[in-house]
Amino acid sequence: MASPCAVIGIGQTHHTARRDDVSIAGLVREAALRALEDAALDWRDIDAVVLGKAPDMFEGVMMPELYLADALGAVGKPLLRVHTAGSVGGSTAIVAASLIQAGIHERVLTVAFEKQSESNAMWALTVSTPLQATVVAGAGGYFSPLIRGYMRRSGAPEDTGIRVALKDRSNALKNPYAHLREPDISFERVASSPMLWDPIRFHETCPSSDGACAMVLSSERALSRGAHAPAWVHSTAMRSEPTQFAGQEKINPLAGRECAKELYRKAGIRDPRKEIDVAEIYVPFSWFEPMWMENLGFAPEGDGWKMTYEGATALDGDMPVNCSGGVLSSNPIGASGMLRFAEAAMQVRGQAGEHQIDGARVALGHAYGGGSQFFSMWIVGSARP
Amino acid sequence: MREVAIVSFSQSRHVRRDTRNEVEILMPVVHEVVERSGVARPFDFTCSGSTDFLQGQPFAFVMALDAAGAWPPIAESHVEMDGAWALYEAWVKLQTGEADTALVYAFGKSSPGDLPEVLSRQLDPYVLAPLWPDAVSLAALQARAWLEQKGRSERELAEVVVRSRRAARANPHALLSGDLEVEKLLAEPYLAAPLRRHDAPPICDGAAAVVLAAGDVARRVCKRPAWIRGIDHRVEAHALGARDLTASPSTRIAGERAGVGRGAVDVAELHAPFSHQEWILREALGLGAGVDVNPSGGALCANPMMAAGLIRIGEAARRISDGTARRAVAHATSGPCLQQNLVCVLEGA
Amino acid sequence: MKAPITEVDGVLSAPHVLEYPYRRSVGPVLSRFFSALRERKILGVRTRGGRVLVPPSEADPETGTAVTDDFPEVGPGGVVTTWSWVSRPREKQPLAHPFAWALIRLDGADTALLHAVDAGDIDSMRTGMRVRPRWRAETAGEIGDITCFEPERAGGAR
Amino acid sequence: MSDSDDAKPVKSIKTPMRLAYQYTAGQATSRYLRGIGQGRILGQRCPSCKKVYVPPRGSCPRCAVATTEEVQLSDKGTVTTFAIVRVPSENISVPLPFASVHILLDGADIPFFSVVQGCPLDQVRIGMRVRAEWVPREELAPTATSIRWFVPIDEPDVPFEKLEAAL
Repeated sequence: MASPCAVIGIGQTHHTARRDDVSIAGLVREAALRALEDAALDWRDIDAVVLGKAPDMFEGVMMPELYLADALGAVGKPLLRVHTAGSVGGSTAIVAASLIQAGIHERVLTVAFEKQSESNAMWALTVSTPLQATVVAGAGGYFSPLIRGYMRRSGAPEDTGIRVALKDRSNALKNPYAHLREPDISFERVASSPMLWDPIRFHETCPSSDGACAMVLSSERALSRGAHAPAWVHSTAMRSEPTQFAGQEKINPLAGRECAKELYRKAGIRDPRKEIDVAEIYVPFSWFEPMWMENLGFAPEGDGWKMTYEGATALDGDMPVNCSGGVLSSNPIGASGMLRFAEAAMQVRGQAGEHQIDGARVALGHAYGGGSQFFSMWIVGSARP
Repeated sequence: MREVAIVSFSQSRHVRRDTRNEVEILMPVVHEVVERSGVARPFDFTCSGSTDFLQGQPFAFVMALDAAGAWPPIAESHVEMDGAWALYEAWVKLQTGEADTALVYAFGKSSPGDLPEVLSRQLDPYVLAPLWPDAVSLAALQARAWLEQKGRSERELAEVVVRSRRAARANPHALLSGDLEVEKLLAEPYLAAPLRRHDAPPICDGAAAVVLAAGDVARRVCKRPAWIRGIDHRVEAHALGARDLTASPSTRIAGERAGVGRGAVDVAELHAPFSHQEWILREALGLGAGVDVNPSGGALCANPMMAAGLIRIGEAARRISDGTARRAVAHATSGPCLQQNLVCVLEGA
Repeated sequence: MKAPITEVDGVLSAPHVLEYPYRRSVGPVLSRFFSALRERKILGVRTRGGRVLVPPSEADPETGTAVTDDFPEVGPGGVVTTWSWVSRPREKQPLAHPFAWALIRLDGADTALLHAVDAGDIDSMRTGMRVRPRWRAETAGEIGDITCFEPERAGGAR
Repeated sequence: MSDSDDAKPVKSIKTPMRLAYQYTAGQATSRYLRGIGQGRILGQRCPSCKKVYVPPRGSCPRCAVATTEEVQLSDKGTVTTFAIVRVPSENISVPLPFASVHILLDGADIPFFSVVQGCPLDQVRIGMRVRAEWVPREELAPTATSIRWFVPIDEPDVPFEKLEAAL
């Protein structure tokens, strides 16, 4: 029943620790204008805007879509604001796509951002609650025990995480927008970096970035004449589960497995590793690459690390993951999920530049958030579904 | 457009301060709305609306998921907006054909903070928020512009309050209700001139939930579904000084798109937190004197932030389902001085 | 660090403070505005359609397009287009005694600026009255450089 | 206040925010904290799946039903997993480095987040048995900080296989 939806414009900012040259409005406009330019469209061509970002406390602006209405060219138009924790960039794109798929709009601008430098992520993520004891130190403190659990359960070699970090940071050198571009990155450099939340090392951790990402989505009849062919949305899926409950599989959450299953079913994919050419996965700490490889069905449970180890997830591997450098190299939290979705679309549009996988036709974008409980994913392809 | 209806609605009893946590407030509301709907879990889609700043704690919506019934995992989303927009997102999902049923909920606990001050954090962070203008004072700017430019009187504001409080006597969920007199209200001191305390909404805690179902599912579970015949929302410029505060062009456009004018309106539930805003909204929607506006008492009698807009839709749907209205209009607002507005047209057949 | 614990209806309660000294980069357009405020001047920005926005913004609210590079000086005086009265100011608001919030269209501007007006009492406030900025003794390049506006003449009538 | 010198264009502004709230803990948390104030750890059992939650939040998220049956739990438990935190965090007052641990209290079905002290960090391990170290009796109060941390006890480790389900 749903109408086809295409990505016809993609834009992102240069991500960095502190974009002190722009306001919040300027940051989102930078990405939005690049997306409009890519689509060869103007503000007036847009029917509706869907904005996503993570907690408002990062910038201290409550429901910032209200303040950003003017900057997003949304005045007189529908404007939606999505917030699903870390997965928000992905879910925002999915909400935007559903507006096209439902036949409600012809062209939708979707934007996600975070300007983390206005405050401090460790503060905003662990605002203390009266009468409670704060013992979990930010995202790293939360996810590190899960990683230890994975290491113990899978028996993965201890340097798996180092290899992921080395790969992603090397890939980032091919991405002009990446935050961390470290030409001298090496196995030794990652391995010798200090433990922050043991077993997570400094160089196995995502940075804290300012940045934004935007996409123009279009119906089939409203396709514009941009320089690049459209990326078609083959399927989308979202799944959530509660934060903590008895019997929960925190390391390999069912919400993620079921989300992937639904995603593949809707896209007609039977063997994801064979049929998907390239994937952009939300990996904020290196070890999440092997964990998500299993969760996404690319590897049997306990074997995800082998893909990293054997080089399958490298640029020249059979299942390249995070060719852009991923979240490990740029992390404007609210935009990080949309960047995964956008980078997947860039691959099938052939516009990924130096980190392009030749002939990529089907790509996966993935985001997760909260306590590994919110998942959003899409499959995009060069062929009309 | 795919046929989608509201098949059940539930809300908490809104109180000035609810000492329960968000799950404790929400869970009975969700249980009730699900039970009333006759729709068996799992829902094809779930969407909620809330904002972290009310309580000053990030990720309130994450904890709230405990009340929704998210196991086995559910297809779920959240807007940092009033629940009316969560309903919109769910309606869109049903329009794609990927879902036939949806659970929508919203909650707000405003009591822990100084709400008018907290809402100043919604303003432009460079030139407005640093001055800390409170939400009541901003609404009062709009009220004066409306009174002076439209040649209206404060008596007309009081009349809205009297009618709303009287209507709320029949609403067990309302926080304020009763028989007031215009003259006595006009003798009261100003809260933020030209607005008096009764012209402003009571601050309260509460939650609401709605179940949506498409076509035959709705017909199967509900004797008289409230069909969504049109729904649209629009936003205006943020800077108050760049807007005509005496009108609501975004409501007008949304109302036109939703098809308000395509038939006679029996009932309108308008999310007008401040008394003067009801007049602005009536005009924007072209509602005549014969329309029964806010039979629930409206936001002047209970305004749980983030849920109050969804409650307008639920109240309108309730009147379709109980047969008191054939065609109803519901409206929700967000942001300072009616910056963003949603309009929904509901019909019984 | 110990918070005083109280009980409300049988439920434990304690104070909670959400506090952060946000530092905001302002971008090129507001940079012009704030830098001028430091010099006790008020700048607007011209849209491509020719309107002058005060305070300036990066986009024309009507179209979303970028504004021009023309930053005309406006005011310093202007007209109150609407106002409300604050009889009990909150702690962080510009004035500690009763004042008005007002939308003020500065001379030469097409949009109105929100600020406080120190008129003394409510009877001295009137829509249409002319006001002028009262500058803070030491300006720093922020909206608070204008302490408030005040009537151009006693009584405030035009 | 701006950071810029007078001559330079203003690039940034400081906009401090301070919002004061009066937090209420909710019913389940209040009951739990009152128990803590008496030196007892009270969980709640789900009427449907019978699992025991601690700290209780008044519901079983798995079954989406309210929990009311109170269960007194042991203050002993087993470390299911942990991290050694070496990076400072604004809201944490425990001196660095420290072991942030998940503890499955005896009788509970979800891990409890706390800190282990009282042994070298390199001895903290999955399966290790620990017990709560309370503040002195006279300092007990209805706040989570009445449990200072957990300390190792002289009991044999629990094998990993038995803990895997609680990870």
